Amino acid sequence: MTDIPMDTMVRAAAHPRRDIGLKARYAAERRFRIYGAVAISVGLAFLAIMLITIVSKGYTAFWQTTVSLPITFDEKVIDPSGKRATDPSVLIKANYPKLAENALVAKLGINPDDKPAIRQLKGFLSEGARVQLRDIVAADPSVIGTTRNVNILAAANLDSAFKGQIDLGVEEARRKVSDQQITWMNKLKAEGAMAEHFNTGLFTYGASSRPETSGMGVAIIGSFYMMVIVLLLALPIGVAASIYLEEFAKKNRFTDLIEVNINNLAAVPSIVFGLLGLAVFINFLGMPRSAAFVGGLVLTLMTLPTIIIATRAALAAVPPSIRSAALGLGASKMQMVFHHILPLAAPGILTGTIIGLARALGETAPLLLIGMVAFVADPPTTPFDPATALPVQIYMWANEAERAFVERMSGAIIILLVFLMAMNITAIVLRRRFERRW
Amino acid sequence: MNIMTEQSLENAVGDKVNAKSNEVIKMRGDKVGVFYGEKQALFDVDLDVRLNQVTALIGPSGCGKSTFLRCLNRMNDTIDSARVIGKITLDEEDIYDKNIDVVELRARVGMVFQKPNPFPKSIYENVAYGPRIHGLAKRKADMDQIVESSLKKAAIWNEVKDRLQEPGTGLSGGQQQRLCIARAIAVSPEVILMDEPCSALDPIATARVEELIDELRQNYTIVIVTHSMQQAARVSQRTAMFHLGYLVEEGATDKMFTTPDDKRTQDYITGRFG
Amino acid sequence: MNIMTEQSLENAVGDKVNAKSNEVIKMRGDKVGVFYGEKQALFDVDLDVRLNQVTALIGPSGCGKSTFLRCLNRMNDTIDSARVIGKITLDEEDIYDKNIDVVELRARVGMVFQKPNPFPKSIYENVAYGPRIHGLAKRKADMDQIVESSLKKAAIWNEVKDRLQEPGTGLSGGQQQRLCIARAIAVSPEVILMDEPCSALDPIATARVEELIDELRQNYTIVIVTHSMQQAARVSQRTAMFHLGYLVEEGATDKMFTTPDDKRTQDYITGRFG
Amino acid sequence: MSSLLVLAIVVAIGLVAFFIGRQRAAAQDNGKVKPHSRAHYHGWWAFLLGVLPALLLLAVWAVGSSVYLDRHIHAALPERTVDSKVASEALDVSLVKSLARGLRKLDAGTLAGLPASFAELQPLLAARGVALASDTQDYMIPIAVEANKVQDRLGLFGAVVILASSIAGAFYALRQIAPRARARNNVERLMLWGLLAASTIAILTTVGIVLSMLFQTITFFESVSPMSFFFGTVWDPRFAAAGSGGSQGQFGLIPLLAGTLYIAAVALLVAVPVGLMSAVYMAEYATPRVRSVVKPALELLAGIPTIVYGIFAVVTLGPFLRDLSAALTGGSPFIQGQSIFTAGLVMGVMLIPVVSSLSDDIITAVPRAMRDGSLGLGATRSETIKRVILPAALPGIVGAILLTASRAIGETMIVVLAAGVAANLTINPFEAMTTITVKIVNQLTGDLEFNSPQTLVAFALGLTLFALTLVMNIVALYIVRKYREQYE
Amino acid sequence: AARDQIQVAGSSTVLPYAKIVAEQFGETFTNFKTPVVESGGSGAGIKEFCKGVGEDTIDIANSSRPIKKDELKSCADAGVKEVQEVRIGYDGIVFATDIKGPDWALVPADIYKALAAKLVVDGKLVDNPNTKWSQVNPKLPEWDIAAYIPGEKHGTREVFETKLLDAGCDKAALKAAGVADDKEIGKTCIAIRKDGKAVDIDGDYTETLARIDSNKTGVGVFGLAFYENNADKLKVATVEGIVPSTETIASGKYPVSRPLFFYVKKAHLGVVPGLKEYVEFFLDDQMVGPESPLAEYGLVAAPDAERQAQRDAFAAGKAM
Ligand SMILES: Nc1ncnc2c1ncn2[C@@H]1O[C@H](COP(=O)(O)OP(=O)(O)OP(=O)(O)O)[C@@H](O)[C@H]1O
Ligand SMILES: Nc1ncnc2c1ncn2[C@@H]1O[C@H](COP(=O)(O)OP(=O)(O)OP(=O)(O)O)[C@@H](O)[C@H]1O
Ligand SMILES: [Mg+2]
Ligand SMILES: [Mg+2]
Repeated sequence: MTDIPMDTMVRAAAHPRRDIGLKARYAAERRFRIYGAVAISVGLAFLAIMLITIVSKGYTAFWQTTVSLPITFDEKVIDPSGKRATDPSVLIKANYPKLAENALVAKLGINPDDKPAIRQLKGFLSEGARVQLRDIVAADPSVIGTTRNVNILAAANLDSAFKGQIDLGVEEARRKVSDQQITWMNKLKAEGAMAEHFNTGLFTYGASSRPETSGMGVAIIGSFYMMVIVLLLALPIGVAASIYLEEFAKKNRFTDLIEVNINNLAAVPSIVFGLLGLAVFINFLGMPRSAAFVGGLVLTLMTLPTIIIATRAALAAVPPSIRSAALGLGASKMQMVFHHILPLAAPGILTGTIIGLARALGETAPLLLIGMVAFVADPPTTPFDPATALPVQIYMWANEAERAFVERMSGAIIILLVFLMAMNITAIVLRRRFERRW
Repeated sequence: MNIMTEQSLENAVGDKVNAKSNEVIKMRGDKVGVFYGEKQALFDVDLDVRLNQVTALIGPSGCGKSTFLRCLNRMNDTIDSARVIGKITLDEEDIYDKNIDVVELRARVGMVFQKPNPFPKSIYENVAYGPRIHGLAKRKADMDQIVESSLKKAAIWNEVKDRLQEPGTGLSGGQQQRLCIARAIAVSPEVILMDEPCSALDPIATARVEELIDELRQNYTIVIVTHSMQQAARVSQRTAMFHLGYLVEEGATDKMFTTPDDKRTQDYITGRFG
Repeated sequence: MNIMTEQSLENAVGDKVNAKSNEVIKMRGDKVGVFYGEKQALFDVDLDVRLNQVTALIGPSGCGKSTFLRCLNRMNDTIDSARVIGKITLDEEDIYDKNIDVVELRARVGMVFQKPNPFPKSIYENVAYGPRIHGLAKRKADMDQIVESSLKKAAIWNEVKDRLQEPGTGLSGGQQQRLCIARAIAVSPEVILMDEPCSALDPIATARVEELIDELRQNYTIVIVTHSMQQAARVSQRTAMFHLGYLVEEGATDKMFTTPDDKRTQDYITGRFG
Repeated sequence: MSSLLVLAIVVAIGLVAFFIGRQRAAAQDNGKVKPHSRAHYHGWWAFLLGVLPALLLLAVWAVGSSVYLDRHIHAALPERTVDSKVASEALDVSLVKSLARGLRKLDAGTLAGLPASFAELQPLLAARGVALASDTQDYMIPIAVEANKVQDRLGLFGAVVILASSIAGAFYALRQIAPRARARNNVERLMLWGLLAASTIAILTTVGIVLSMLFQTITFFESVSPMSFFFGTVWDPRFAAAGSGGSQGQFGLIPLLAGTLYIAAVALLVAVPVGLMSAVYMAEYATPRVRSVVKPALELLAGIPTIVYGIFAVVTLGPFLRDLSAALTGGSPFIQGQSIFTAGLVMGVMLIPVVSSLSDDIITAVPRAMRDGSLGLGATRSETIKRVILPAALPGIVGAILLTASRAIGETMIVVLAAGVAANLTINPFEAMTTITVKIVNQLTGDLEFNSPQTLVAFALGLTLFALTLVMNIVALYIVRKYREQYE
Repeated sequence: AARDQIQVAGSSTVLPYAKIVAEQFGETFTNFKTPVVESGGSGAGIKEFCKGVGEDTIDIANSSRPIKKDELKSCADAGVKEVQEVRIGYDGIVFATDIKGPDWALVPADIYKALAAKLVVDGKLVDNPNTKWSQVNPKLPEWDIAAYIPGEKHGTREVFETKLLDAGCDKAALKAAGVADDKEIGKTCIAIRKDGKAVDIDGDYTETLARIDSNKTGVGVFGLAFYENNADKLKVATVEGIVPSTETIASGKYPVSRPLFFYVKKAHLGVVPGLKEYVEFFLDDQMVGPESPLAEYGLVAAPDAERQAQRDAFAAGKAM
């Protein structure tokens, strides 16, 4: 085009520019964008603060101090009268802590007759040693009379001291660990007999009044059962209800009633769902107390409105042209919904489900009334056995007097958040697959 | 409006294409009226759609062409505010009868819309969807066959044959519309309703679609809404002219375009053509 | 492709309408190419848009007309995968320059889309939207004035004047498109890009819009994508023919339609017309 | 026969019917007549006819036979006299029933030689872990045995009837199969009923909630006048036996209501702008990558247990704000450690993702043509968002906000910790206040006497809150209807 | 399925003790499952307890207050006729401040003057004018009054009001100031100021501790057990010159304490596996004695004779 004769190419007469207030509008644009960025930053900053607070308090809960001791399964201690062949209860009732104590006495080189020192030793090892050693003997009675290296949990206070969480500046009488115990601890540490290990117990133990032997095993199973129940019930029911309301229902009083009802249920305080659960599921239908099944049902009812509201919004957002396209091909309304509308609405449904499940996963109040805020030591085998839930465990630990429980509580929160993140990641992956702009 | 006499008169005269005496009426509208809420958009339309012929609906924008077309396969049912009165028959059956299955009706009376509306699925799936729900293909190979032939008939096969798995929404406007035509053809309906099917198409594609319409006419019955008088003249055997919700005039296409009875038709077709 | 020589040759011959020597080039495309992701949809397009003239872009569906048009006011920026290469100028300024303000550009280069897309607002608000954001009306009366004149120019005033407060989405397809034209006119751009503005319009409305285009040409510069050769012939002074992403030929409309240089143009315009 | 076994058999019959039905329908499709429905719809219809009526019958039978059994036991019990050992007839019946249930745990041998006195029977049952009240009487034993027999008979008969109906249903469906039979419509009609049923669960829940609170509420209003409850400005319920002279408490709703609305409003003031702007930024400005990270990250905020927020408010934020305000005025703090402001702020943070995630989805769903239309007119992005996209997305966004408001009203733990439990009436956002939900939880879970007004007031509060939010939602529904904008 | 697990519900004050017993019970009697101990408050616990007899009702209700007459009646109406009361020991209620603060010595009158809603000043009943502890009693530090006291849902609050406020209240002065009848006086005595200086805590003691942590000049009310577990953070105040400890409380010298109970459904004894054993285990000196784990945790053991009486009463099957 360079060869256009210059004389025919007159410069374009500058069009009279209008003032369309660009400067101000751009300022507004920038401001708007900044608001957005600030909003996100605020959200993320709070997230960061919360996470940092939780993690910095809780990460130590994933480690647990143990003392490695050569335990001699002394027949004299376990079965002083030699009746174990005839009376199996002997092996159960035996004084196992004594075994651990003896080993520790030997290890530290304390004179067994030094009564005050022996008393100080009492609080050194966890009471859980009883069960631990009993299980070893019960599994294999032939260990009696032999010596074996066993990792015994340190008592909670020693665990805290070992992790440096106890202020040694406070006068001895007000501390939970004595100077003598600290000396022993340092000695064992120097010998390498006392060390921190990854705290698998936190994931497997049930509730306990001793911090070092308490874990979230029961809570994890309970929460898992409940989430499965909520997902299996709330998602299909919620989606079905949304489909009915959004795609099939005539707009009349009845559907208005349902709609208002659903929105209203979202505002009902969660504890009221607990009341409902108690009245309907336990008292009327006679389901068991403290059971994950009932918890799941209650949380389902609580989660439903959230899922329905989100799903309806997502369904309504699918453009009408897709509906006509499907109907015009001779798809029935049902086919239209299930083949086209639902897949297109999936991202929104997922979001609603995640938000609903996240709430369900974090709720304590409704579980209070159906007996799930409880001390449950034995892991449930079915959803009908007594169980607790993650937030319940957190709540209960938060109310414990012992300091070591605070650490565990933060650890439990971390685990809960990991659960949530796993859920979120699943949702992201699914959402990616479904999300489209049209 | 003396359409009835007009019609009978014109029927007596006979039709340019199907001059045979056994001209069959595939669909018939009898005093059809449509309300959108309070507002009446269509008034007392009496119109016959003849078997194996192409009927063109013309008229200025907003006159109710699309509305009438949507009555023919009851797509108006999906608009909450819409209410249809009068009677429409397909093969002498009242399609607004209680016993009529509207889904089956729509499978028999297919539709191509004014705005292309492909599903946000792959091109293949767009076409295969209809045959799948109607169980028209037993095996994958059958389905492939249906998809290919439909796309070919809609004159889009060459453009998309290498990207059948890409989304239908990624096509250009015209390609999308042709895809929608292919989709409608794939279920082999008896009647095909087309709402300005070529408005987004270029002339070559338009020509192909018009050929296709002509070809389909052998086996199917077609009702087409168009703004192009020439298109109406080219593809249709019968033309109906709407104005402000009324059927102004209906008759054999050549008669309509040469000696219309109604002043408004006259005015309209002698306007500046597109 | 010997477009360059073609063009200069044709320039020397002069233009049928604006044969005056001071023919001004309003917009110029220089080796414009567009990629959608990996795929190149437009190749090396050199095309001038002349002041106060109507330039028509024709070509088969999917050839890149809309794509090119969208380059002219940088609407392609809004498609994540789209990438533009080459240079486009408006009044000699590179519109892809860093210093160019895309908002101002779009206010100066308005657009009407292929599918009518009224906002889900009242008819009045649809038209008032542009003037309002650009602060073109100080008082309510001014705004009323702008709305009314824009709707009148778009030949839809009579149909909607009693229902200005009803939603624009409740209109028929054709009415919606005219509403969109009115909306674009309302901000009085210097260049108006129209992507098949009449594809949803009936002949009478089309004629009115064509008149409008002709009228607007006095003050504005217009680029129009159309499938109708006749429309191109009627309204445009210059025509550009695209094929498979390439600019095949560009020149004065009458020459293009009588003695095209390129075999493909020849084939295309002698196809069966719409 | 146990219900579970019957259920399994019924489902098995249904499955068989499904396969036969599908097979038959496919075989009938000879290409001559266009079949109305595809083969698998016929299969499903057969399945549904085989299973659903039978299930319904099963439920009816279960209820019916237990009612019959009750009557039977009633009739068998001896006439009640003044000195009947058991307090009420209903208790009598339930004792027999638990006894009967207990007897089922015994093996046949023991049952044959059943002791005639409860004293002898109890150890046998206890050995099986059956809990029985000590009031169980000797005369109940034969009645319980008889009841078990009746139950067995009823069960057997019921099973036969149910299975017969299942088979009949399946047969009926299979007989119906014909090319023009409308199996799809039938199946879809049932599906529609299913969908309808799902949506009525919301109503059932509401009914359940109201019923589970209504009676206690009525009892409460028997001892406290509704006037002083609804219009009282002092909340001071006291406890039943405290103080000298057992003073009656005051149950004024107003301070709680004010606190509820106040805290929710503050929370919304935080959550809605931040959430909405985040959503806008994610949907319109952020790159897909950023969005895909930020969105789930924000959603994590919704998942942190509320107690953690509460602790955060108590330990970190509350003191921080107090000290900050002290530093600002250079002396006494004007923000209390526990305040509406703190609670609202923390709750707002928790609710950000509820607004942002839902709104983001809704904004993303606004068709591209809307954006193009606005941008093509020379609107800036923010103008497009503010004037076109947000209005188009409004109904959904209002829904999201409503959900947020709902959660703000229903939240307990954060309020307890961050705003306290003191039922003040103030307009100063930096003072402590409390909410209805907090009081519901506290009155329910305290050491208070369970049938005193102090505990029962929780139910009245719950019902009041329920009614309150109901009104709020009706108003919201009306507003949304009015301003709804439909695109396309 | 028949229930093979003991179910306990009720007071959150008794919960920690019940937990310890339940856990050790489970460890000692391996043939029984560890009991499930719910928290949820005495009221809720007794309510569940009184629902009726049978395997779908709980066996034991923990309570930090004696069961009320009305409640017993409801129980009986629902068929729970025989209820055995067990008193497990005492809970001390102490005042504590941050460890770094000065020593505190309180008398009930100080507390009354600092926290009452209205005081008699110069013969007139006025809103409590005191803002600093030193105004109440010059021996107390010059701290702003900020007391974290148990909320009304707690049984502790009742003890707090009767044993401290009511005891510290100058009734004669009130009468002189024109408060007419005794009822009114009683009410005025226990009315607590609502200007934010006295903060109700409805949560547990952890929350109170957190408040003291964030406000170092605050005074909190704790259970003795909780204080002892946090002795490195808290400094306890003497009341009437007595330092609270298990000894002083058991001997009755320290004035502010309350008994803790649980209630057993007699109909379930011998039926729910392990129930009888559990109660016996609980009452054993190994559990509730002065050297027991419960005492170590903070329970104030009852005197020897009382413990023996409880055991005897239970063994005799004495119902209320
Ligand atoms: N869903 C609807 N609700 C209310 N009015 C409607 C609706 N659809 C169409 N109308 C009105 O009914 C009349 C006829 O519309 P219709 O779409 O049938 O016109 P048309 O002849 O197809 O026009 P075009 O050629 O522009 O598509 C118009 O006035 C239109 O505004
Ligand atoms: N967003 C997009 N992403 C990927 N490919 C696209 C996109 N938009 C258009 N294309 C492709 O670019 C090519 C040119 O498309 P364009 O829309 O410019 O065609 P057109 O000439 O306007 O056609 P029509 O007349 O049918 O509207 C086509 O092959 C089309 O499939
Ligand atoms: Mg139309
Ligand atoms: Mg295009």
